[in-house]
Amino acid sequence: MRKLDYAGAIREATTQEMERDSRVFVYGIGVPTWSSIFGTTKGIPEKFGKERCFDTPISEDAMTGFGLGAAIRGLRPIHVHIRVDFMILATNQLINMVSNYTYSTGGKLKVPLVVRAVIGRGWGQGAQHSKALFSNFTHIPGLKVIAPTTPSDMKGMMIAAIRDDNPVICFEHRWLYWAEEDVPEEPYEIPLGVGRILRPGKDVTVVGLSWMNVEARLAADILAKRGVSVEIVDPRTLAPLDENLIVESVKRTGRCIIADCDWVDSGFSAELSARINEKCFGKLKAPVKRIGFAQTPAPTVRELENEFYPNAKTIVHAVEDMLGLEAANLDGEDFFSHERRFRGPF
Amino acid sequence: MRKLDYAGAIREATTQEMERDSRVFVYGIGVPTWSSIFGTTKGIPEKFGKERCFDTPISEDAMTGFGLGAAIRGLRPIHVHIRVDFMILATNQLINMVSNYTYSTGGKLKVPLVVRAVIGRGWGQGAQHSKALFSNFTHIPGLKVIAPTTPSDMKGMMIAAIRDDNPVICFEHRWLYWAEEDVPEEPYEIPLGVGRILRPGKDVTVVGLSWMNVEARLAADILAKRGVSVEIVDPRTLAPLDENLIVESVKRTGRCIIADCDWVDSGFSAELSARINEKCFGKLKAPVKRIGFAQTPAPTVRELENEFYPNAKTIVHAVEDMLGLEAANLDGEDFFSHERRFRGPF
Amino acid sequence: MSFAREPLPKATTIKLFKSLFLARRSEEYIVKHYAENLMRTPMHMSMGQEFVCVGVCSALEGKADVFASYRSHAAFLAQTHDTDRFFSELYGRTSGTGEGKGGSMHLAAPDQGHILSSGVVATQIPVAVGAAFANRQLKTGRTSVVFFGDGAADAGVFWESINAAALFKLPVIFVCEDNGYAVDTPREARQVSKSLSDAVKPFGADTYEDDSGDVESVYSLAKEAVAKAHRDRRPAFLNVKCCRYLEHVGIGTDWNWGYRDQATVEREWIDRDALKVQRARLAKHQVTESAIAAMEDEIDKAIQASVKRASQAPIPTPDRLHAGVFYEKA
Amino acid sequence: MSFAREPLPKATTIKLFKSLFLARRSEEYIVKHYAENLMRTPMHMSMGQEFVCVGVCSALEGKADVFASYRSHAAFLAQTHDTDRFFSELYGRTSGTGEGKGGSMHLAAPDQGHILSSGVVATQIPVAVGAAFANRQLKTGRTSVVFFGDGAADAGVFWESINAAALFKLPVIFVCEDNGYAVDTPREARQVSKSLSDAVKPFGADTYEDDSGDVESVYSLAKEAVAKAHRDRRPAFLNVKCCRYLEHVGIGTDWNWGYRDQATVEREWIDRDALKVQRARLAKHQVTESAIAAMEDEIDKAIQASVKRASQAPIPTPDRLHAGVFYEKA
Ligand SMILES: Cc1ncc(C[n+]2csc(CCOP(=O)(O)OP(=O)(O)O)c2C)c(N)n1
Ligand SMILES: Cc1ncc(C[n+]2csc(CCOP(=O)(O)OP(=O)(O)O)c2C)c(N)n1
Ligand SMILES: [Mg+2]
Ligand SMILES: [Mg+2]
Repeated sequence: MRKLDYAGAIREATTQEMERDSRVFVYGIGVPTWSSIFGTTKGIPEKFGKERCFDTPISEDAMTGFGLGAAIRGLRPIHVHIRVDFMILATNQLINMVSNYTYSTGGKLKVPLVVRAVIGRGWGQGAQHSKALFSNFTHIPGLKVIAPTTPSDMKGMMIAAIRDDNPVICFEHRWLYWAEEDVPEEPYEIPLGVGRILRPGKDVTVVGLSWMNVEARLAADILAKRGVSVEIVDPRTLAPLDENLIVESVKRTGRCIIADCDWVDSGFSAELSARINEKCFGKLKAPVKRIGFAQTPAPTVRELENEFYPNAKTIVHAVEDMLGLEAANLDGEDFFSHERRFRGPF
Repeated sequence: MRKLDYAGAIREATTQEMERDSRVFVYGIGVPTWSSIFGTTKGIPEKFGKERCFDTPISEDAMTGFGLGAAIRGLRPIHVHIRVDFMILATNQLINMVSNYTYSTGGKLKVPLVVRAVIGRGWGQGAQHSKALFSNFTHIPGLKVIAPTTPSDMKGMMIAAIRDDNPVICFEHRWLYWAEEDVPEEPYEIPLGVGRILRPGKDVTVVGLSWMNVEARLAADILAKRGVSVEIVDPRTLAPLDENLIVESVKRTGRCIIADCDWVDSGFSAELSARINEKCFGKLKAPVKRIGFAQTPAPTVRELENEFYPNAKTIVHAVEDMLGLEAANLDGEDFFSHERRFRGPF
Repeated sequence: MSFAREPLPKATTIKLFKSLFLARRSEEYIVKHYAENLMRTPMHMSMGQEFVCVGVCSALEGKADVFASYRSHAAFLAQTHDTDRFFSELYGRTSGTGEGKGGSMHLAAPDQGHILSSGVVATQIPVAVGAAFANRQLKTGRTSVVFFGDGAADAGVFWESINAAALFKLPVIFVCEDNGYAVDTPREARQVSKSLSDAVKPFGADTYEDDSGDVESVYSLAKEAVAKAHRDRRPAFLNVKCCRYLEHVGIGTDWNWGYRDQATVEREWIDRDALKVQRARLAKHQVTESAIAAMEDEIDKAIQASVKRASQAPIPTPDRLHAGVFYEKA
Repeated sequence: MSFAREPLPKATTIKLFKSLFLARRSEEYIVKHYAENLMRTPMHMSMGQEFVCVGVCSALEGKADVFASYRSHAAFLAQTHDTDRFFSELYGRTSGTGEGKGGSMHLAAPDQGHILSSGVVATQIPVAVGAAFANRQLKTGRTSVVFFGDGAADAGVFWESINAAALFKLPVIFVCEDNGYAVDTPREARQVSKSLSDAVKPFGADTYEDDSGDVESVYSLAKEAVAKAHRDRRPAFLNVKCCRYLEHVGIGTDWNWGYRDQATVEREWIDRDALKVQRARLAKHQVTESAIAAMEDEIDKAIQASVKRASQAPIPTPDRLHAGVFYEKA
């Protein structure tokens, strides 16, 4: 095996599937151009030509319907949005059309469409370039929603998504693109709907979403030094959810913190909390705690951004709070800053 | 006082505000035409003229931006969508623009915009005319979201919404339009963010959303005959939420059922459950139970619709289940059918 | 403008008549029986406009992928002639096009080239563009056709879709069933352009206007437009003026709404009803009245039989609710 | 086409020069100091294109409600000349246009007629139409102006907005800063129409093309277009060809991206840079070199002073995060 980063994992999954299956194609604004969506489509236009890797007008609504039409008539499109904020223009097609084409035809039509959406904090991006909106899509029956955290998960889940006969929305946190780890070279599938315990522990379960798993790991390292053992569960697929994995973990630890990189109110953390509370009734030693964005539009200035976005510190303090520990002084700890690129193992 | 129905309450609130304040106007597809959005805008074009009550092209995206522009430059628009499913075309403006215009200007601009969206079951409407999507909007900071149940609440809250300097999305269940009750003739405000106990009880709290409060009342009547006392809490405003009212009720009864007319997964019921579980930790006698649509697109055929939509029976059985009671035979009970118009007091 | 440049062969005239008659009589059946409350789905009737879909679908001789709006009946029947699955869907039976899950607004017989009709204005339009792309890549030889109302041209996605089809050099056939109204709002109250075709032209489609009200004109036009679209690798936009006889949704008339005048509509449209005109043409082709009556009778019988099969077909059992949310391999 | 039909008065020439210079030098300051990492917000630079916003805003003499895209600097400065609040926002200070919450993509000085710029392509366009409606109803005498790139015309909402403005007879001034690219994708790879103006015309706007690269031409054109728009109660669409000198976002150049040729851009645009041309014009108006230098110096000093004030202004305290989500009465 060799190391591959998350962007490379997407690129490799896409390339391998395009090689294997001539029906697969990838398109979207900026997809074949110089910037190649954080490098995730680099080399693909040269290799597969303009008919299988192409740019589009800034017409997200039509280009989503386009993907649907191509999918139901035999192709397997991958549509890329460089920001989930722009995918909002695709919601009419995604919610009113893509999600129910199979159902309304009595199960006759399949919709093998992958929609990729980049999320995550940037450099003072402000209110229109900072959303995640997981729950706006997990709410909709007929859509699968994934948010892989590690490069190896990404590769296997992207391949599974491309091979899936149903629409899959894939959320990619931009800070993860630089994460590296050993990733198998051959194509493989990680089934959608199966979560993963990223780190076993016994005192508290942190259910992390996307980038927040990286923060959770950092938090767990810090807490380990104080003898607190954190279990990190990455659902990976948000819909359909591997509820059992999460519930069993929380039953074991008796405590749960949900760390999301989205707003808390009506976020996916609400769904997780509702289910955990229902299924772990009587087994919880403390109320489930949700962590996420402040319930405000994203500000631009760094000092308010730092308040807006949760991170490892937020998790550490939440765990301390839950366990009744003193708040530690974290001054000596090394927290992630996006000014230096992320290179962690997951 | 005289009796007024829910559609009339909307019409009266709109008319009175338009009389009081010449900046208020109402517009949208079909608004001034013959069908007048279930009668809610009847008489308004005649009274206020075409400049203050007008039709639009089927251009929901542009016409939402239009409302925003009018609102920030001094008018007070009311934009009407005859189905929330069509409002999905407005999401880009609502989420990317309307919700953060005040914040991104450092609080300088106000956005006194009301957006009305009709929801609710019809006559075999199918997957594209049946949504509610509450949580897709309660998730977004900067938007207020209301869903009044009774005519008198509707009148007072619509007036409050029109007078509010912030964007308010008002969800109106079409079966409620025919609900009648005593409604004061003069204008009055019911403050947004304040919930209401529709029926006091002591054994179990049902938090009802919109139409489901009607079903809850029917369920409560049935259960009362068996000695079960149901408390019904109507949040009325979903964002900002009157959390305290709900939490206090659940603390009293120790049991909670959330009855929503939307999908359960990542629905507003998830947010309610998450908060109730957090705030009532240790005080619950049973897990919070969520009721809502089946997690499928809405089918058309009546027999599947009946499975898809929850109703009073669903609530009765949930309460029985929670209290460990035998399931009652409900054959003799009179359930609501939309084939006969609803005329209840709420 | 009319496109019926030379008389069509007798067989074609008969085919068009039969297809028109099938659509008309199927809807007449609905009108008659809707009050029985067994077809519990909103009906957006094609009556009066059938000639548009019949003309276009007949010209394509089956090799089409058709996308339609909620005003779906004529498009569905013109393409499939399948009254069995049509009525089964309206009656909400497992034998329907969507096993009862779709209803009138969501008719779907993809195996017969009627993909799926859609209830949100203009949503079906970009889907047709994507289907055309797939048809080209997979060399199926099929033509993507999309039907929509004049109201759909209010929507931005319509313009995005024409541009995309032209940009990608796809022979999509965009057919506007221009009945002049979106519900009761006339085009002039929604669109500023004098002629929709003129507005569409710069977006890269060949445009055609037809106000003949005649199925043979539309048929001829569609033949020409489809051939040119494939030849030149360009989309075509057909704006066909037509008239909805009934109310926007439902089986009644709407003369009392006040937005259009019954006498005018009758004079301008109903008096030259496409079906009537087509029936008269048969005589010119030496088809006897009794031969015509026999054709009509055959179609009526087929409809009766379909309705009977539909009403006897099973209603979906509750467990079907959760089936088919995701695609299940056969 | 150029619209500078007759020489403008000296005072106007000077005004335009100053406004251009202000925008250019403000951005030059950004280029020079961005690496200090104190302006922590993505920068979509106007450099090269400033003459479009300067020409239009100057013609409106303040009585405008301006809506702009993320490429906001020139629009903001041309309308407000307020370098204080401009730099304060870029530095993320409480004295900024959005007390640091907006950043470069969301500049807002509604009291000075720059309402709010927006980072999602085309989103600002319909807002300008609604503002024009309010301006008419409230008889403010203000004109709604919206700036956007050629990429925005890919989006359906652009066409919906022109149609709506024309339908409601609103004198909205739609200004396309047509630099020929959306990031590195040329217009031909996105739009089929040969001329955007030709495509817009049927939607009911008066259309104007300007490829002069000259601020005085744009100024004259805007004067004419605004007057006609008010007189005829119609929107105007101004397509002004221009060139972005720097990369799409950021302060560098992008010659190495391979999508455009440096030598060609220099020959066709940079050599006839609008600011340079305008400076040369001053001489023709008998403004001496030392007088010009004095003007330039004054502006440079103002920029320096603004930057200084900005960098000394307070950074928002954490409690401001939750302030202003909803409007708070003063
Ligand atoms: C996006 C959207 N907005 C509003 C509606 C409500 N609506 C249903 S049909 C219709 C009129 C459409 O008119 P047109 O496209 O001309 O088709 P016609 O009904 O005349 O066949 C409207 C506004 C809708 N279905 N979808
Ligand atoms: C709806 C939407 N889709 C995609 C983007 C990403 N994006 C940002 S700027 C841009 C190019 C826009 O080009 P143009 O409108 O010509 O403006 P210019 O940058 O040339 O000034 C794109 C595609 C976006 N901001 N919004
Ligand atoms: Mg119509
Ligand atoms: Mg551009």
